[in-house]
Amino acid sequence: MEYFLELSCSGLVRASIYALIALGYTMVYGIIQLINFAHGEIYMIGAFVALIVSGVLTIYGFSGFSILVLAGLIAVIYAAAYGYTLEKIAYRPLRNAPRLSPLISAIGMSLFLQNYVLLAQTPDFLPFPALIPDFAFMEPIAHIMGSPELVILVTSAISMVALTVLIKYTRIGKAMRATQQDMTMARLVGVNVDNVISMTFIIGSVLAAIGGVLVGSYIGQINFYIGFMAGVKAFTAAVLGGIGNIPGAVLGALVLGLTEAYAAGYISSAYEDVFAFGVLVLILILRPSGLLGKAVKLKV
Amino acid sequence: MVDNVKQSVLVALWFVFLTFPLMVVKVNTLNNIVEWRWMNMLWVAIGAFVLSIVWRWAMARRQLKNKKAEIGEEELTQAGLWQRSTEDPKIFKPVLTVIALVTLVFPLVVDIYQTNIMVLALIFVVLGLGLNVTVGLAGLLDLGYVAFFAVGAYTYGVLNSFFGFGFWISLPIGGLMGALFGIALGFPILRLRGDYLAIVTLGFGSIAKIVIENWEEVFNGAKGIANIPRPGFFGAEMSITSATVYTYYLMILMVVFAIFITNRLKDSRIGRAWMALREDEIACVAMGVDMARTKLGAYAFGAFWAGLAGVIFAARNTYINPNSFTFMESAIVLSIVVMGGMGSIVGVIIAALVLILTPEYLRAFAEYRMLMFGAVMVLMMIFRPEGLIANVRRKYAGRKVVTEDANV
Amino acid sequence: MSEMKDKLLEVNGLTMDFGGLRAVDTVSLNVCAGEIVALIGPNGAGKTTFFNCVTGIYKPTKGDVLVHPPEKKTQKINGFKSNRVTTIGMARTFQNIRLFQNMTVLENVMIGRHCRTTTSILGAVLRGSKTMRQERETVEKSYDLLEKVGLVKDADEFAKNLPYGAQRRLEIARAMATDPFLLLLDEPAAGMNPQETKDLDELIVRIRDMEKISILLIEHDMKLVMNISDRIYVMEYGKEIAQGAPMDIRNNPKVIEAYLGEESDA
Amino acid sequence: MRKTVIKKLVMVALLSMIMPATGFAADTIKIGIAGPHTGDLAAYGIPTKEAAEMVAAQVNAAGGVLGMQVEVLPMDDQCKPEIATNAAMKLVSEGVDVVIGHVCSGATKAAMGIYKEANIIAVSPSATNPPLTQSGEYPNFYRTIAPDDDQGKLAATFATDKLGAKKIAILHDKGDYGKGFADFSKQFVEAGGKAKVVLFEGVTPGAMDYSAVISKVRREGADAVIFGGYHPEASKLVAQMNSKRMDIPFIGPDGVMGNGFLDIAGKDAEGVYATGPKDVSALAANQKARANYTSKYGKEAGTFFDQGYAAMQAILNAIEVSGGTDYAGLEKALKSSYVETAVGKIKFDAKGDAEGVGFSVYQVQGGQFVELK
Repeated sequence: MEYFLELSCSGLVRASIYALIALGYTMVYGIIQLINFAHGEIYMIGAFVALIVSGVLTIYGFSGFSILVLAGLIAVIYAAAYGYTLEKIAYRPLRNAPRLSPLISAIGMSLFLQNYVLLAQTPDFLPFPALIPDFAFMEPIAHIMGSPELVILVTSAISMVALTVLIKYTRIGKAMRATQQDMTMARLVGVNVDNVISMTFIIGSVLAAIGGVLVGSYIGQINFYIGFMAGVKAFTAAVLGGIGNIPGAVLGALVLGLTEAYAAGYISSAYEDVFAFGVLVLILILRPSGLLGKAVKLKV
Repeated sequence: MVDNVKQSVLVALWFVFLTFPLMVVKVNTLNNIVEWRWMNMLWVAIGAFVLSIVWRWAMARRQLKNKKAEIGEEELTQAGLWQRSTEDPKIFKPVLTVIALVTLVFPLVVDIYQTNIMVLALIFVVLGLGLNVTVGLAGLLDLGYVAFFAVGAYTYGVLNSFFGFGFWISLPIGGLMGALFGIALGFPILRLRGDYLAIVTLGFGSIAKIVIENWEEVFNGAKGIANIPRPGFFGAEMSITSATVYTYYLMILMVVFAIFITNRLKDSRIGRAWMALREDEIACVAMGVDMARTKLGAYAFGAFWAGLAGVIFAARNTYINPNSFTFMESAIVLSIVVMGGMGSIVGVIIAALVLILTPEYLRAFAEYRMLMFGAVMVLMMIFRPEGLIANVRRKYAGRKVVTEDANV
Repeated sequence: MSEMKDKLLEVNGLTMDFGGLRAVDTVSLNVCAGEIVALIGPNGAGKTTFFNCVTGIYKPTKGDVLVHPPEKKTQKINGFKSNRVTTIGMARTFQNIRLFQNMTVLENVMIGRHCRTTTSILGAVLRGSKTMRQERETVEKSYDLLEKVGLVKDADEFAKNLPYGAQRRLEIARAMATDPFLLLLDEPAAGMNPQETKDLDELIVRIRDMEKISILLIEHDMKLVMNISDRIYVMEYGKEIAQGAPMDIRNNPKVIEAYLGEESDA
Repeated sequence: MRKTVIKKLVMVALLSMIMPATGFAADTIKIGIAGPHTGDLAAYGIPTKEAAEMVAAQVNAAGGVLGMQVEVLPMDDQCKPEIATNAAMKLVSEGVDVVIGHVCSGATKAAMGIYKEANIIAVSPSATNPPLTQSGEYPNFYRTIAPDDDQGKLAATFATDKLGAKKIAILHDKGDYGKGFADFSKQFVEAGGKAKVVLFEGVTPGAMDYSAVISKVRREGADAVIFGGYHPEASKLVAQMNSKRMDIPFIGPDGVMGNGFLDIAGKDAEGVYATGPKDVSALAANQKARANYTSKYGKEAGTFFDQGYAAMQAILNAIEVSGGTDYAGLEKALKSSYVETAVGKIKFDAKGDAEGVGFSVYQVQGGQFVELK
């Protein structure tokens, strides 16, 4: 039982990170039907910026909590800036191109950003400061869940609630939903669609950066390549839940994270990724538009 | 113009901001040292400024072109020149002869190293031609193409190490295994749309690598399979030099073979169905095309070439391990197809040669290789989506002239 | 009900639900050999959904779709994939033109021949005499069809570069290339000017008379429908509200109400 | 317009292909340095390259070997077999006399056939895969590092004998190197009969976390962990073991024993064991080499620096002793004459393994790897 709890906890931690990244994929997809393949790179850049900022701040004598706040904030700002620029350069000119074009452009952007960070910084792993302290009071249950895990779960949950509120109750949220329903109609009723799309990229990037900072702090090391695998997994989660659907992304992330943890724990961790992709293929065979995705009514 | 410069200055400033933490700052958290690389900031500013101006100019041109195309005033000169040169036997024939001659004498005039990397480049040409069918013609984005390449390579490796099969028996088996895997993997994804296809195929690519890594009894895991024989010639003992030259000619034959076959398929009932599927799946099916068979056909056919190429790859290296079959290889083959021009055979050949040979000759440049690949993919999609050399559709002559006369 | 002429298509009580929404509600319809039958109704009446159920794009929730191909045995085609429906001999066009944009006009028509030819991958590579013959026939037949719809001079043009009216005619030629006994046209005159509509009018009648292909069409343009149809079915809110000869329909109070309701909105 | 451009390009391409093939002077000794110099494994290849360049510069400054200058030709193989064969052929066609490399075992296997045919000896600083010497298929292969089976044996006996472990969990990163080490460890633990292997499992490099595997280790009741792989995964494992309050010994191979591990694992590194090449930092030759490096590059020498340095020294010594670069002469010299190198006084045995190099167990104490005597 305890073993099961441990695995569940490890699965939940993964799931909440996947969910934070998957939300970005799914929001963008919902609005412009594009798989932003470079989204994982935004997560990686967020983590790198946080690392650099906290390094500089430590050297200039800042301490503890202020570093966490500042590094997190600047990372989020930069991730948003990268997301915004990414859309402007690589996707906006392809708004009306055939479907394959923006996808290939996105893959290109992903390769570019990875190698940009590799060349600008280093190919090696860098130690990431433990921004989230390991509280002693977690002691009795620490082997099931430590304070970093708890912080990851709580932060992700708060972020997701905030996103829901943003989409449900704010002006920009309404504009996003309108654009998602029907871009032409939204434009006609006076929604600035370009701004909405930019905003979507920015919000998605912010969530990804939060994920990046949390993961960096949790596992203590980052390099230029962490975004790729995390991105692929989060993307898998988004597809699993039905891409374009926000609760779907969270559900997909849960399914994926728990599948990975249980598969690693009860079967073999060497085949972890095989199970992850296996569950994806299985669900897509049974429900081609994902768990919560609506079967798209073909417009003929 | 002034406006342009003003805008570009703003863009440059934005990029200076954007790249500041990554390009300028480098921290060493252990020794508490910050390295400020201010020079990089200057380079970014200059680079972004220049690129922004070029970008603006290119965008304006693109818009002009689109407008022209809209009112039916197509720019004929550019596409026309290439088309004319391929159609006019006066230009086409001598060029082809020269290419054929250069190809034939190539291994005789250059050294073994050149021949050897040319073999690798030619393997990628075949991979490109194969993926070109799946992605370029049939429009099925496959991000796990390398899996079929691995299937071919490991077919030879395993058959050889367990049963002592030779190269020539393994070659067709490798191709067929590739095609079989293509069909097997194609089945579950038939119903998926393009975007879903991308992630599932990517998953297949990684699954293939993980299985090879973990299943030691068969694939020898990460240790790889060593001492795979080079292609044989009726059992004759060959030195590495002559074996390489021999492999080179073999590859040339295979490329010619691949061109021949893909060309024939392109202009056939099957090829047209592939293209129709790419253009509009619903209409295609409504016109009586069996989607499942057509899609599986495209998958299997693309995978078949990867299988063949894999066998030769194993024979050329004499050693294979899972490291050669990563997502990077899939991405390289995809960028070959994209850069060459989807559906265009000549384009793919040129792109494969350029992309594979450049890093070999410009070794100093190798570090920037993947960066360039990424940038090229983005830029091609924006400014030249038809690739270096656009696919020219065949004209079916015959009765055209007669009927027109009759009409008049 | 037209008695005992050869029925080609017989739809009985067809119903289609989307989630909770009933788009088509127990609609019955049939088409006999040599007829031009029209299905009309205001926007959103469920005409296109009906079409999609018949041609295999949707699987109907209830009801039967029976096909009686000439000189062949009857088949129930509910839930058949659309390529099988086409292979049986019912070809369609689309309301929003769905041509293969980046293929030439001729190639578009040649695709229609796909289900009537048999060349496999191997055959295409080997190019044996059978393949060559089929290929030649495909090209010739396609040129013939282009000639019939007046597009021969554009044969090598990309489909996307054709003017609107020509694209509609190309869709018809493409559908005809599948050798159908029944042609289903989904709003063929949409977006056409009066002259183009008139030409289309003639083309449809010519297809019926010269090619011996029956026609079922959805149309908005009442003038066109009244001119050429032998019989008309009227749908509103997913239900069939009337059927009969053009004259009867014109005077049917239900139809007038349905249309006036819509017309006064517009 | 376009065609002339293409024509020109073709001409340039052809010329550039032919150019490098022409002529080279014979009065230098050419030594190829093959290994990953770009890409994600560059950190394992570049120190060797720098070591070889330093040795060459010193020897040249002192008048060269046998009156000839030493020229080094670095060649990148990215640790990929297909690129390794390119690199090998390039080196052969450039007329190198000997090769230092390759770095990864896989790439080495792919390249050795080409050197064998061209009668070129290769000395690897780091290819530890045992069959390279033991299978007899690569007679021209030598290495200045001990093979993996020695290391696995050491790790296994250390765990059972010194630490008294009874239940051992063995993890690996599924890679050539890590899996090999894990396999040998398992083999020797089982052969020793003093402990049981309760868990033998691969982990996915680059995965987000390893907490599921760590829970598994705990469930199996292991009292020691042996890990085969490199430092990024190792540091992730020890960090998460600590945060899960799991206090059992962790033993890694030489891929863990380095500054990279200390940097990333930070305070979690404390107490971790690792096997690694015998401590040679007390040797004068080694101290000198490292001091020179630090003064030239301003940083600590990286992984396989010592071995690369030693390989270069051994080769140059053999050339001097045999009086040339003739294959048979070199072979005889390498196998018979001892030479003082950065890894100690070595010569090579009949199979090509260096005698006089071996492994010790280290432990992280006070932020440094300390050799346990």
